[in-house]
This record gives sequence, C-alpha cells and structure tokens, in this order.
Amino acid sequence: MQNFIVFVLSAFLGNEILSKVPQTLHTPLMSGANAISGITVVGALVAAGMSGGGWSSWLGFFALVVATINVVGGFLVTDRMLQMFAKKQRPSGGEAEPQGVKAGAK
Amino acid sequence: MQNFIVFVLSAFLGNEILSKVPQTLHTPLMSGANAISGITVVGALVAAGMSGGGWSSWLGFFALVVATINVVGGFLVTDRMLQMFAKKQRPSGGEAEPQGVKAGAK
Amino acid sequence: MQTPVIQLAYLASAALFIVGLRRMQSPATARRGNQLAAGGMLVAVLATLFLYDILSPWMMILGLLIGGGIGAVLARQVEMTAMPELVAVFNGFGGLASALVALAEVAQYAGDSAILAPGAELAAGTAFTVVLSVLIGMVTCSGSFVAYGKLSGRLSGNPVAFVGMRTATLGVLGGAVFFGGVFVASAAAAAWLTIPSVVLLSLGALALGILLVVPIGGADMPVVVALLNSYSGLAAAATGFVLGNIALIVSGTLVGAAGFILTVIMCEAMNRSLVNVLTGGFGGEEGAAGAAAEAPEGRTVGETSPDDTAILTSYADQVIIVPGYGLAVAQAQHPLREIAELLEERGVTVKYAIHPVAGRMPGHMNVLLAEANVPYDSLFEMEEINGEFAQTDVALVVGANDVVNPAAREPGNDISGMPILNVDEAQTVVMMKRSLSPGYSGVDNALFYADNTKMLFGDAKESTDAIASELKALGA
Amino acid sequence: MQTPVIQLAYLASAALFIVGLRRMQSPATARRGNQLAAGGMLVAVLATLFLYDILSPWMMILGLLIGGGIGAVLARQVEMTAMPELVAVFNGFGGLASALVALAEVAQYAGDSAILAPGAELAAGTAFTVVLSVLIGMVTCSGSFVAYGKLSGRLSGNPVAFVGMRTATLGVLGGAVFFGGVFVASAAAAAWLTIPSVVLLSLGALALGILLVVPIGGADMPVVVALLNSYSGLAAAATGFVLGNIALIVSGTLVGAAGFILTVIMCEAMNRSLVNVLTGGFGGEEGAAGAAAEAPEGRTVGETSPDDTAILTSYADQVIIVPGYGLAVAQAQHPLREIAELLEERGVTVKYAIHPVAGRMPGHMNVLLAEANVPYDSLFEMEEINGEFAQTDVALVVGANDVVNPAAREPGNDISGMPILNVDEAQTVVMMKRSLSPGYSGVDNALFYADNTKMLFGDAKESTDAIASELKALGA
Ligand SMILES: NC(=O)c1ccc[n+]([C@@H]2O[C@H](COP(=O)([O-])OP(=O)(O)OC[C@H]3O[C@@H](n4cnc5c(N)ncnc54)[C@H](OP(=O)(O)O)[C@@H]3O)[C@@H](O)[C@H]2O)c1
Ligand SMILES: NC(=O)c1ccc[n+]([C@@H]2O[C@H](COP(=O)([O-])OP(=O)(O)OC[C@H]3O[C@@H](n4cnc5c(N)ncnc54)[C@H](OP(=O)(O)O)[C@@H]3O)[C@@H](O)[C@H]2O)c1
Repeated sequence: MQNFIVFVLSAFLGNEILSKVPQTLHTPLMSGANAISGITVVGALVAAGMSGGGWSSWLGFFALVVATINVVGGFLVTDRMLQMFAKKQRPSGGEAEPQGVKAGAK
Repeated sequence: MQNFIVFVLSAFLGNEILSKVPQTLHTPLMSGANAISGITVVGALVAAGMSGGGWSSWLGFFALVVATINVVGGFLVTDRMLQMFAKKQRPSGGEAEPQGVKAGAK
Repeated sequence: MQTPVIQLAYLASAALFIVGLRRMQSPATARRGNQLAAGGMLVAVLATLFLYDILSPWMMILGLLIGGGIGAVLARQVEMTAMPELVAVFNGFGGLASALVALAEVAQYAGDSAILAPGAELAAGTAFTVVLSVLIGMVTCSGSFVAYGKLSGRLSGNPVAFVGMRTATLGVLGGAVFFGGVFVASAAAAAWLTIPSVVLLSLGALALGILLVVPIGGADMPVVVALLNSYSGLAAAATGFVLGNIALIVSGTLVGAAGFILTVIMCEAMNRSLVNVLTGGFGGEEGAAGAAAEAPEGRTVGETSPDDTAILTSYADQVIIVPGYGLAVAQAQHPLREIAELLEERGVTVKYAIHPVAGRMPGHMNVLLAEANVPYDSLFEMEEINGEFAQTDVALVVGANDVVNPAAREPGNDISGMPILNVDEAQTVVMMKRSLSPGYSGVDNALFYADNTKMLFGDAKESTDAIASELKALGA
Repeated sequence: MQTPVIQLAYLASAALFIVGLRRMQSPATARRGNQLAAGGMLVAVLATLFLYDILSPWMMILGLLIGGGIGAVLARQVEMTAMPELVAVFNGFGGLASALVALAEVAQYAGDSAILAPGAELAAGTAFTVVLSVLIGMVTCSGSFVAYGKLSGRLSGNPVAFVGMRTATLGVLGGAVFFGGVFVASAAAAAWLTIPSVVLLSLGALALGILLVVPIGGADMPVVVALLNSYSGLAAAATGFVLGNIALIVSGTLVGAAGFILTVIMCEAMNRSLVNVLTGGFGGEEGAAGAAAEAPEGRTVGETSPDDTAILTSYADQVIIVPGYGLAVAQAQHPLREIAELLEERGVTVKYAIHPVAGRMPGHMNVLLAEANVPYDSLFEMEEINGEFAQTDVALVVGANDVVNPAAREPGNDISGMPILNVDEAQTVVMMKRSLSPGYSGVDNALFYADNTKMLFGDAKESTDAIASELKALGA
C-alpha cells in the first residue's frame, strides 16, 4: 500500500515536472528519461549479487549487463546532445541574455 | 521510513505545484492551503473517537471542534474570494479570451 | 485500524488536494480547485467517520457541527480587508488542533482509557514525532494569535522588545527542547514523567510562539502569517507521523511547502532576508514617522484637489492607477473602479499597476480590486507595466508609498534594492494619502517633493468619491 | 537486506533524479540536470554494491564494466540523425533488464539456490507484480527492437499486416494473460507450474511486442518509441514493487510519466489520437506516393536553381528557414547554418521556424540545428513566428513537407486540423526537396503548384552547399 502511495505521488510529480520541459529539449528528455529507467540496474545487482549461483544468478548477471548499457549509453548520449545546446549562444547577445532561450520559452 | 519518503515526495510536489501559482492568487492560496492544513481533523476524529473517554477523549473533541473551524471557515472564505475572481471578466473581451488573466500570467 | 480501504480513501483525498492546488494556478480554475480540495477533505472525514471503528459517532458529528458552524460564521462575516487577520486565526486553530491530537495520543498512552488506539504504545520514534507535533503546533497557535492581535490592531503593531528578550526566548526554547527530551526518554523508562514533561513542553511552546512574534513589527505580520501557515502544515504532517496517517503527511507537507514558498516570495519582493524579518524591529512604528510629516526645509510640496485631478485625468490619453495599502485601509476600491469606468467612457486608457508587495499580503490588491469588480485584464504586474510609465500622462497613486519610493534605487536605507514601480517617469503623479508620513518601512519619500508630483491629501475613500462625482459632473 | 541507510541512499538518488529532470526545463541547465541524474544513478549503484550483502562484488563490477563499455561505445558513435534508433535500442535493453530481474526473482524462489533473497517467497501480491514486470518488460523489449529495425531501415518501414493479424494479437495477449494467471495461482498452490508458466508468459509477451509494433508505419515509430519509453519506466516500477525497492518505484514512475507526456504531445501536434497511431497503417509507404511525383494535369511547377535562390535571398530583408525531416536525412544542417551566416553578414534577418513535429522526433530539429551551432535565439516556435510570414520575403523550406502543407487547413485528409507553418503567406517560397512526392503522411501538397512557390529539386545537402558557395561568390 505504501509503495502504491509512493507510486501515485511520483506520477503526479513526474507529470508536474515534465510537462514544463520545452519542446526544444524533448529529444534529450526522451533519452535522459530512458537512461533513468535503467535504474533497474539496482534490481539486477540485487538479483545477481544475492543469489548463490544457478539460473537466477545468470539471469541477474545478464540483466545487469543489459541495464548498464541502457544507463551508461543513455546518460552519455544525452550529455552529448546537451553539450551541443549548452555551447550555443549567439556571440553578440550571449552575455546580456544568459538564457537566450527563444524557441524554448513557451 | 516509508512515511519519510512520502514526506519528501510531497515536499517536491508541493514546491513544483505551488511555485507556479500567480501572485494574483496568493491570498486565496494562503487561505486555501490553510484550510487543507485542517486535515488534522482526521487525526482529531481518530483521537477522540477511538478512546473510551477521559482526557484523551476531551482533548480529541476539542481538537475536532477547533480543526473543523479551520477547515470549514478556510474553505468558505477562500471560496468567497475566488468567487469574486471568477465573475470578473471584462464584458467585452470576456467570451473571446476565456482565461483573461493578464496580471496573473507571469 | 487503518484498513486498505481507508488508506485508499486517504490517498484519494490527498490526490484531490493535489489536483485542487494545481487548479490554483489560474484564476479561471481556482474556485473549482478550492472546491475539489474541500471535496478531498470531505472524503477524508467521511472515510474516517464510517470506516474506522469510531466509538461515538454522534459525538463526533456534534463536534463537526459546532466547529463547522463557527467557521462558517467567521468566514461569512469577515471583511475582505481583514483577510490577513482571519487567516491568522484559522491558522492558529489548525496548529492548536494538531498539537491537541498529539496530546490526546499521549493521554491515551498514559492509560486514562482502557481502549488503546493502534500505535498508542509510544516507541521512541513516535515519542519524537509527538514532541515535534506539540512543539510546532503550539508555537503556531500562540504565534498566530499574536499576529492576529497585531494585524487587527488589538495589540500594538509596534515591535515589542525588552532587555534580555533574546535571552528569554532562547531560554524558553531550551526549556521546551529539554522537556521534549525528557518526554521521549520517559516514554521508554519513566512513565510518571511523561505527562508533566509534555505539559511543560506545551506551555513552553506556547510561550515561545508569543516571544517569537511579539518583537516583529505589525507590518511584517503577513510574512509571519505565511511562515506560521507553513508551520501549521508541518504540525499536521508531524501528527501524521504520530498516527501513521498518510492523508495528514501528504496534505500537511503540501501546506508546509505552500507557506514556505509564499514566505520566500514575500521576502524577495521586499528585498529582505527571512532572518532580517524574523529578528524584527522593522516598521510598525507609525508615530515615529511623525517627524517627517512636515515638508523639510527648502523643499516644497505641490498640492492638488479632487476637482483638478478629475479634469487632469479626463484629458489624459493613459492613466495608470497604483493602489497600495492605504486603498485597503480606506476601502476605496469601489469608488476607484468607478473613476476608472468613467474615464474609460471618456476614451482614456486606464491600467492598474500591481506591485508584488503592495498592501499587506501577497495578492492583497488583487483580492480587493476583484471584490470591486475590476476586470483582470486591466491589472498588470510590475515587470509588464514598468516600461509604460514614460508614455503615461497621469499616474494615480492611491494609498501606496513604499512601492513607488525612489529611495529604493539608492543604497543605504531599509528598502534599498527593492524593485519599485517607476511612477516618477509619468508626466504627472497624483498621490492620494493623508499626510507626508512615510509608508510602512519608515523611509522618507522624495517623490512627495518632485516637480511632477501633486499631493492629494485626505482619506483615499473621500478623495476618490470626490473625484468620481466630479467626473460624473464633467460627463453630464 | 535493505537497511535504513540503503533506503536513505535510494531516496537521495530519487531526489537527484527529480532535481535533474527539473533542470531539463531549460537548455541552460539541462546538461547539469542530466549529470545530476547520472549522479543519482551512481549513488544508487554504489549503495547497492557496498551496503547490501552482495555475494560476488567482483562479478558485479565485471558486469557493470561490460555493460558500461558497450553503452559508451554506442553513445559515442551514433550520428545525431540516428538518435531515435539509439533511444529505441536502449529502451529495449531497459525493458529486457526489468523483465529479467523479475525472472531471476522467480528462479530464486523456484529453489535453484540455497540462499533466498528477502521477499523471495512469492506471495500472491508479489507474483502479480512479477507478471506485470515480465509482461511490460518483454513487450517493451521486442517492441523496441522492431521500432529500431523500422527506424534504421533494417526492417521495412511499411505497416505490415496479414489477414487475421488482429485476431492473432488478441490471441497472444490472451495467452500471456492466461499464463500470468496460472503463474500467480501456481505460486501458492502448484509450484511445478511456476517455471513453465512464467517462461510461456515471457515468450508470449515477446511475441506480443512484435505483433503490436509491426503493423505501425515507420513514420509513426517515434510515437511508439516514446510510448515504449513510458513502458520501460513502468516495467522498472513494477520490478520495484517486486523487490520492494523505492528507488525503482520512484524513478520508474517518473520515466513512465515522461514517456507518456511525450507521447501525448506528439499525438496532439500531429492532430491524431493515440489509438489512431497504434492501430496503425498510417504512412511509411514511400513508394506508394510515386503516383503523385509527376505534376498533375493543368498544374505547373515553378523551378529555381541554387544560384537564383542565392541571389533572391541575398536581396531579401527577412528570410525564414523551415527545416524538416529531409534536412535530417540529407545532413544539411551545417551548410544551412553557413547560408544563414552569410545572409546575416549581408544584413538579411534570418530566422528558423521550428514546427513541433518537424523531423521524426519531438525536438529533432532543435538537436540537429544545435549540432550545427545555430544560436537558440534565431529559433522560433510555430506560434511565435506564424504571424511573421506575411512580412517575409523568402521562406526557405528545407526538406519539410507536411508541416507546411496547406491541405491541413481543409477537412477530409490525413493531416486535416494539424496546425502548420503559414509559409504560403511569404512573398516567395523556395522548397528544397528531391521530387514532387508527398511527405510522410502521403497527403499531396498544393504548395508545390502555388504561384509564389519555386521548387529547388535535389538532395538538400547538395542544394544548400551550392547556395552557400554562390553566396560566398556574391560576397567577394
Ligand atoms: N504585500 C505584502 O505581502 C506585504 C507583506 C509585508 C509587508 N509589506 C510591506 O508593505 C508595504 C506596502 O507598500 P504600500 O506602498 O502598499 O503601502 P505603504 O508603503 O505602507 O504605504 C501606505 C500609505 O497609505 C497611506 N494611507 C494609510 N491609510 C490611508 C487612508 N485611509 N487613505 C489614504 N491613504 C492612506 C499612508 O500614508 P498616510 O498615513 O499619509 O495616509 C501610507 O503612506 C511595503 O513596504 C511592503 O514591503 C507588504
Ligand atoms: N517530429 C515528430 O515528433 C514526429 C513524430 C512522428 C511523426 N512525425 C511526422 O513527420 C512529419 C514531419 O514533417 P516534415 O515536414 O518534417 O517531413 P515530411 O513531411 O516527412 O517531409 C519530408 C520531406 O523531405 C524530403 N526529403 C527527404 N530526403 C531528402 C533529401 N535527402 N534532400 C532533400 N529533401 C529530402 C522528402 O521529399 P522528397 O522525397 O521529394 O525529397 C519529404 O517530402 C509530419 O507529418 C509529422 O506528423 C513527426
């Protein structure tokens, strides 16, 4: 029950936070969120690391590898994209208007 | 621990939702939120209603009355305020621009 | 016992609060939001009444009726200008209720009853949350009532201070914490200490609330009320921890966040830190400013009359109205709206400029003007309208002072750095107030003596009434 | 066991995810936000590695290194245009991992190991969450890989359909649900059925993912990817329920919300319902539009050349560039930016108009243009810029089609009602594309034959390169 409450609150929170992300950032958001869904790596560690061997151990290990691809790849590629956004300031107006987000501001 | 997690999530959620309330509505927000804090009426019901009598019963009953003042009074007065906001549409532009919130939009 | 059904009901009520508060983000949906939140409360109360094994439901319903009746009467009767006071009162009740619930829990533990509620056996963790709940709840209660007294004028608005006050406050705080500690320890080890320690804790917390709020000037009370509002939410959340009740935890925390955000916003708009507000001594001293009520040597004040103001404005292209605290005091919002309407009939563009801390509560001016049926779309926030004063013929300042005081642009005074409305850029400024006394900050206002400023002395209600009737006469 | 310290670490990591996602609200802070989220992941992994009683930490570190290495290589090598594919692949891995973890939990219960993890005894509630986790995870996995195939062109982008397909899908779904039910029942009563039923459930779910995605056209894949992204989050959350792990529940749910919001936004921007997208058959058929690649009877097409375009634009006051999917395919963003810079040097105002669904992913154009160093402040959203076309000399449409197709303003076709960029209001429209074939929706575009439209046929990269060098020549 408590877990369910946590679930509901998280859903509200996610809705609140994510509906404010500007369209400009939707692609990085998608890949960043995807990386976060790799949190299941924690579950994989528990599953693989707690068992003494056999099937569950191998299933867990495979889950671990696969989840880590998701996590590491996801964060890195998001970072690559956002790096391109970060450096982008029109040299002239850059200082005065530090955010410079025209297309992003709704 | 679970309760603490719920607390943290609620705090994030509250911050997210409430920082977007426009200044125009800060007074009603204050009194509306205040009414919600009267949720302690539930606690009072449990405290007063579950005990067989004696001190705890009276303390609970007093808490119940006082909390109900907060709840009922708070919601009613907020409604009174918001009613004034709701009816306010410049008769001319009212229909075309159903929100009509100039001073409210940040 | 909390069955899963009850828990679901509590979750539903928390969800209704969340959705309700979300709708507060726009005036168009806010009323519905408040109703949803009220619905959430109803769900929580009904679920508790009918799903818990309440022993004396009729008694409970009686309690609800009494409290509801009192609340309804208070809510119906209050004047819109007295909103800050009423919120303070309700807030105090909320804090008190949370503390009382925690105390009732303790009383049950102490064994005055044969029937123990679940969790009535005080583990150290629970005892700790009881202390939090009692401490925060009682501070909220007494603090809110002091704030009420100051706001309503029943207590002097002056910051009260006596020698050793700070020491006394620290002493009381120390005492409360000490008794709280004793209470937690006794819950496990020395049951006979439990009741005395929690009673002393309660009394200490009540005293603390008084000591904390008394030194703060009356004009800072709205900040205090917002902060206490946050506390009352936290007290409810703490009570939720005591009872293991999810509805209380979620809703209390939401309220805590709301109050805190409002506090921060107010402090920012005044350009003061929260610490500065709370350590007090600022403002309130209405008499002290008397010295400045005469024009200083070598500076002259231009005066005007309601009739002249009516003529001046009626030939303007654009008039910006700047309402302030004095408008609320004088209750001049209705004649003011009338003036605006009369001017608009004559083809004058009329806009209202709302400074974020005009009045004595955030959004105070909006509520007042909404009460007077002023349409939203003529209200503008500071950033939106500040550029327009330069193209404005007349700025009509009605009972506002600090929010237009150019001293804020210079360093070294109490309002330095606070963003202000640039009324001085308008061609003519008409200031309606009763005297040359400064506003709540006590900082003298150079605008009074500016060449393009005309003072219209007198109560704002009388002045605006006079302007309105003159405008009507002009129109006829 | 999950000690309180571990739980705190998980809470901290969830908080980092929340704060990180919040920073995604602005390009200026987004990178830092992503790093914070990555930090949250690190906290969760380290807490698990060192605070849980992991039996074989070196093995675990090996797994992390292998996975991390593969992920890093994939992330470094991908082209910016291939982003949708890569997200689909990662997504598939995420879903698979969640399902595998749930399966490992079952394997443990089935007793192949002497050491039981906490909660390894399957209560009915846990068994139910295992079914959810396996079902959602496996559907996500196979669905994502089909989406990858379609996006990367390894599978045909055409919607695949065969007679009885819908029946087959329903049958497989029914089978999966049935075996899920058997699994839940067997966990309590008939242990020997547990493993077979969960294996059949897994296979059924994998088949289901394929059957669900195969009938959807390649061009709708981004919506599918966003939806599957949402699923992978839900799968992680379900696994969190299985393990009673708060980090998984919170983060998984956040991701679920993110994916869902993106899905809804995309559908809205295309003016189609989610059901319409998922029941498929829309778009993708690139060849089918061949019939329209010739100008129809009685309508003539105005053509232009790169040189003429260079001259036309260099004498304009304002040029608006409308990029579309073709820009991404041709990788023409760099020469395009060069054109814009050359024009600006000549005093021409250059703006980019970004339609919400230009390209094949939300924000696709922004990523491409950011890669080419186009400054943000020349990018404008549809609503911001649509009023400006009427005052614009040249609208330069680069590989866009549907997003400028006036057919959207008329009823009765596939894109009816989709808001479009009003390029037709510009004095001259130059459309760069390779042929007269329609865009992804397959709706013919009347703009090709408009009097003020000039077609510039050819690959967008070649055309833009040619324009850029001509502009350079003009400048010299
Ligand atoms: N809004 C908030 O949330 C909030 C919260 C806390 C503090 N504050 C503070 O409150 C101040 C608000 O600024 P403000 O410009 O609105 O008000 P103000 O600076 O307090 O000035 C109000 C003026 O109204 C005049 N006045 C009083 N009664 C009047 C009457 N019956 N008729 C006509 N005039 C009357 C007073 O002058 P006379 O006595 O000469 O008539 C006074 O100078 C700021 O300093 C702000 O920091 C605001
Ligand atoms: N952004 C999203 O999130 C998203 C998601 C799902 C679906 N969609 C859909 O995708 C469409 C996007 O519209 P759009 O206007 O960007 O694209 P579009 O309507 O798909 O048109 C792209 C055009 O680019 C041309 N093209 C292709 N390769 C080219 C090359 N190498 N050089 C020059 N031109 C080339 C094609 O014409 P030729 O073949 O004649 O060259 C085609 O007409 C919308 O219908 C939208 O609903 C978008």
